[in-house]
Amino acid sequence: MLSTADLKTKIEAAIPGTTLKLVRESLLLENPNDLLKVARFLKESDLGLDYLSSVTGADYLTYLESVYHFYSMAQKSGPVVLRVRTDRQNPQIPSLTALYRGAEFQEREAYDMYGIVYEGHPDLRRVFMWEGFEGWPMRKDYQQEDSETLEMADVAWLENQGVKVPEPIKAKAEELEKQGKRALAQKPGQPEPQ
Amino acid sequence: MLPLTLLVKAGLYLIMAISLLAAVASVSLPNIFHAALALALALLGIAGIYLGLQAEFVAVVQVLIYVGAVITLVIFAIMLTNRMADRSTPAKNSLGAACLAVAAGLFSILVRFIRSTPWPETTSAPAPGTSEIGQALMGPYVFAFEVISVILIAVLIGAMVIAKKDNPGEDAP
Amino acid sequence: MTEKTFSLHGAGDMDTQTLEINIGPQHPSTHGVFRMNVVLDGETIVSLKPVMGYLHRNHEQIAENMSYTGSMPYTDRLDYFNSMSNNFGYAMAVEKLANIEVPERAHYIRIIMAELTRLVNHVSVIGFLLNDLGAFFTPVLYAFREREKILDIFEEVAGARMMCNYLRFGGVKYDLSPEVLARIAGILKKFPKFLEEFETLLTKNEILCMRCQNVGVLPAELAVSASVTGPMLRASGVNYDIRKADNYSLYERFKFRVPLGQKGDVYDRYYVRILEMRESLKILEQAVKEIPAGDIMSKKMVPFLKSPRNFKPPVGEAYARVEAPKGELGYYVVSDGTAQPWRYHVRAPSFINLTILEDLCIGQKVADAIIILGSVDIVLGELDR
Amino acid sequence: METLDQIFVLSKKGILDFLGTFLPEWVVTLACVAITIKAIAVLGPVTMMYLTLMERKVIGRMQNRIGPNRVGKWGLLQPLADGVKMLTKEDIVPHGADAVSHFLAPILIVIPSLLAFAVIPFGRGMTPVDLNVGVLFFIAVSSTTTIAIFMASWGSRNKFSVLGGMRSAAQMISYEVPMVLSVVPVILIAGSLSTNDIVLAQAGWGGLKWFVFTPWGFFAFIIFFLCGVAECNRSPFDLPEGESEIVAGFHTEYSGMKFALFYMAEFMNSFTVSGLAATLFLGGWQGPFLPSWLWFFLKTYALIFVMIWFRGTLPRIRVDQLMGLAWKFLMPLTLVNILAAGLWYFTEGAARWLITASILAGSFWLLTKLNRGYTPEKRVYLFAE
Amino acid sequence: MIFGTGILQGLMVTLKNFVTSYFKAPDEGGIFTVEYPEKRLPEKERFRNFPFLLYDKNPENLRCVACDICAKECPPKCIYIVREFDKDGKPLKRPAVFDIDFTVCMNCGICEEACPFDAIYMDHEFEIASADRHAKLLYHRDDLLKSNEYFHKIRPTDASAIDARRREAEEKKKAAEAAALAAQKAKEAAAAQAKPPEPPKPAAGA
Repeated sequence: MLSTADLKTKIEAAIPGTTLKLVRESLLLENPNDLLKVARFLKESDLGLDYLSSVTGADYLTYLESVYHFYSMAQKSGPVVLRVRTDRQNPQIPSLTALYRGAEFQEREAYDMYGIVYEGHPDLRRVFMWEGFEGWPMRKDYQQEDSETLEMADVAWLENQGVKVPEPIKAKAEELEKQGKRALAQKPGQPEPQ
Repeated sequence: MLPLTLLVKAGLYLIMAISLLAAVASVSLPNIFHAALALALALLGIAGIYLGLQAEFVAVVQVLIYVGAVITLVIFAIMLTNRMADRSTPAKNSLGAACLAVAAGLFSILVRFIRSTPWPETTSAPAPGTSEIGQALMGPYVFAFEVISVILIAVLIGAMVIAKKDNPGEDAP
Repeated sequence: MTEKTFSLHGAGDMDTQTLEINIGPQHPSTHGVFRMNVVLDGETIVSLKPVMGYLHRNHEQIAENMSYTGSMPYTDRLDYFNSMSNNFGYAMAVEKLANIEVPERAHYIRIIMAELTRLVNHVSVIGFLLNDLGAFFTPVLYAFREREKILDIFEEVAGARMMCNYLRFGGVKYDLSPEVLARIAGILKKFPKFLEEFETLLTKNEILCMRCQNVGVLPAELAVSASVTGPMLRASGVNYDIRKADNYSLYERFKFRVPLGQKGDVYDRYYVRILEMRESLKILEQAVKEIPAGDIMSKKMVPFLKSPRNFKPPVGEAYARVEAPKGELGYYVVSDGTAQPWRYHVRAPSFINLTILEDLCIGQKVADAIIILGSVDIVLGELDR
Repeated sequence: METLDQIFVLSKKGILDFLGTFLPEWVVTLACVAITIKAIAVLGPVTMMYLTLMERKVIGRMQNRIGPNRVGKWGLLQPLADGVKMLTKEDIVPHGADAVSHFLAPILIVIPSLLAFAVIPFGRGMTPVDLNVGVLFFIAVSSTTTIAIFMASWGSRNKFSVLGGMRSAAQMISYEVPMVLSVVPVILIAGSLSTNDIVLAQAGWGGLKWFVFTPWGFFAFIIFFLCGVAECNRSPFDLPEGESEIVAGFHTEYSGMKFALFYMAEFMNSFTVSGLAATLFLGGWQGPFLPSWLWFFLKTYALIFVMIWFRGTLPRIRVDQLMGLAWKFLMPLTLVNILAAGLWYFTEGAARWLITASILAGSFWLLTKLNRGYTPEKRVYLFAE
Repeated sequence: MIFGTGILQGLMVTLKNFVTSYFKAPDEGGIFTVEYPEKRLPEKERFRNFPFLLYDKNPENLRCVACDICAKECPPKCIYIVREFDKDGKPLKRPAVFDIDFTVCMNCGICEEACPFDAIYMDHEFEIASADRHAKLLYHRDDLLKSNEYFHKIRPTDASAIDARRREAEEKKKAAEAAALAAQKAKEAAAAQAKPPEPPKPAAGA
């Protein structure tokens, strides 16, 4: 099996204009837009990496990352790890579903958990969370909603369902509303978020 | 034995009344599914009348053919095109008076025929059993029997041709 | 379908309405809370959209706030049918991350436990597939009779029947006593007889063949491109078994073969699982015979048994994968040097094998969709994570 | 022996004579009818209750478990417990349900199965109503259940039950035709439609000259029994209430006593169909030593055991295969069978056996060849190293 | 192969099982189910259900020293410990409050592994169902306490191995103390000879 270094040179030779960086025996693709070209090369070249084992999203505080593990079923050869980075504000990565059908659900999961938008994905929807869910649960800065204290929206919803909300809870909801804060659950061991 | 025959006659009249009512209901009920069920009840009533006249074979065949097959296919049709059964179709239409007149006219003609034909008073021989009917079908009426079977085959094939979907590839059940 | 109307002088095509039904979360044969939004035309399926997430516990978020050993019991609850192979995968990932050496006896014990779970899983899957087909619980109970014997072994060795939590980084928690090994050998002697009976009951059964053959055919290229793995892939004729491809742990020491189907329909998936059980029996016999003596835990890791919180693997990432009974079960662990992993991701075979469920079911009948789902063999704990 | 054989007939005559002493004549005839009706009204539900127990016990034993044994000595009071449970269960009517047909359906499904009891000869001289169109009456009555199933599935306004209703209608119609045609040879040879005459026609060889021992009788028995199983929606053909596919088919929305009525109808149907099959082919109450009614019950319960046995073993058939089996396999086979019975009637001695057996075997072989789609394919499995 | 034979073979299998279920042993096709409340399967020694606290002889001297390691190690965080303080506020080596919430605990056995003082072990008692989900299943210190004899009864080999290890540690500690005492005396004797008039140093802390 080629070592990652000469694999890097091989890819750069085959596809001019792509710059790869070695990150702990995996290849970081500088510019996400030519991911499709690299992936097509990996699949059709003599490397024969026809099997995309897993697509994983990850959050490294300053950027979001999508990690791909390629294998070859024909030659039974080991993992080739490809990483692509995007910023946190509007993360955009081209989707590999056109090349590898297996990536479809895994990209939807990465979108659902990290908010990485995969352009060209047939139907990019949330796969685990329900449609009305806002926020990206697996991001490091995700603050979970406290289920005990009700907010004004919940009180309103309960009222039109015909439920009589007791006074103290409604008072707390209004007070929260005035301060403009969300009812957030404290992570164990972390101080009260300001 | 008088009360027994009285009981049977009363039962017979009851069955006739029920089937009459069911027939009227099957015409006037808004929900088409209920109308089909009322029709089934009416036909069952007719089978009851046959039984009253000791014609068991004809009664059983009536139940088998009409209630077992015809009504089932009527309901099948209703189920398949279920848009019809959902909306209760309006039973009333504007031709109420005209229909009543035509019906009254037909009824009077019928009554005149019933009264004028010489009905035999008591039927001496018991109603024909299955074997007599069998002999008759295979004997004198064998020609009619064969013609009917040919017509049935034609109807069967016609139905299949219409119902067959456009994709001849899939072997429809 | 082209809407060519067949008009017999104006009779027009007999257009029946398509019926949209939810084979929903509460349904007798969806193997857990899983919904399929199916559009039917008569009995044939026009479109099928799987809906998941009813059992989503965010296992990966929990693992990120937990010590490495702390999330070992949680891996039991991923694919609750074979907790031993889940532990196996996770232990291998962290051992690769912190490059820990595992003694030989521990490798043998792990392989014995993994192959026993494969037997348990394949037997139950076939039982449930027959249950979806309508055989009223008899195959399931025959399968459970054998499963009970193996679960008793797990209870004796690990302390719990299904939630074993038995493996630790660097080896296993308890040792296999000679009686347990003898009992395992006893089971291995009786299992083939049970498989015979199971096969005479099922394999040549005309109704099973009618229902399962040429239903839900998965072509090989679609299987590879949809990264399908496990018995489902091998039933389509692709020769890819991670025990042979990666030769992880000590699998290259055991002589066993990989059964391959040809058509890749529900019948092939059923029969490949039976053949795989036979191969697992071979591995188990060899392993139980040749298991070496020696300690069961690498010296380096013994202190961390006592205090899991101060086990801090070096910075880096590792991806290890195991041939779980349902397919390739991979663990991607990124460590930032602290006692809690920075990123922990499980590559769940049930989740990815479902990508092509719609392709398999379109054009088939409702009853086929249920058995295709049964033959794909999903477990919701692993699918939703 | 004679009195034991005629014990029920004599006891009935005793009651009538006793009543005759002080009641007018016409009341006595009414009482005679009332006694028979009471006998059936008791026999029907009691057989149903103890058939449920028999089914759970037999299937339990087939699955190596004991079956209900907590209520009463060997679970004998279990049916009572089920009955009480059914009565006390809340009877939920779905919101949009069509009240009339939802309410009427269970009643209309029980009536035909009770009517069918009238024609079955329980013993010598113990046929409740000796119609000379007995068999035809049975078939006519059992065909009316289709309407009740339609009402049930249409009334409960639930997609699954509509599917179930459609399936059951298609199944009933296509299995009634082979059922009727498979009875024709028996009538042809016995020369009468009345069930009692048919049983008398099998009286030779000391009560063992049953129709099933003739080639056409054997084929007709198999076809009649299969169609009977299909008529009562039992095991290999239980598509209308395929639990694993469409939840519970047409009785999804029923609970409490209404569901119990559906359950009762199914079990009484299976009793009457087995009873009629025993009458037509296994010589009804004909038998060497035991009293006649005991013979009848032994044969009927043997056939019911076979039905339960089917339920314990066989998976379910798909809808289109169900239709295919009826129209492409059973239907032509019955026609050939009628031909064979005719030949049997006009030939004598060895020629009779030879001709009929060869025609039937040949047609069976030819039909299996024609229905290539339903016969299992040979499958080859490769083993990769 | 005639069309129906596959089905017939299958039927024969179930019939065989139906017949053998009457007289065969549980292993070869007889009844393999056990009628639970009356008859029970033998309990495996390593079977682990909810944890319990161990005490020697009387419930007063329990082994737990409220070091809170198990509470930190417990994955689902279902253990809550509060240390006991005596009258004048000095912390004692005893838990005043030791709650385990059995509805949260998943009996994974990590607390048993992590406990350095052999104070908490997994129990075999599993018939603890109760109607009240909240209060009843929150076990406090006294409900959790079980004697060492009970521990020997349910897990003989583990219990005896642990006791042996504790006795050894006991002797080693005593020997070490004895040695330390001897060393202490020897040092004082030596010091006394070197500078007889110097007053003896205050004794080192216990």
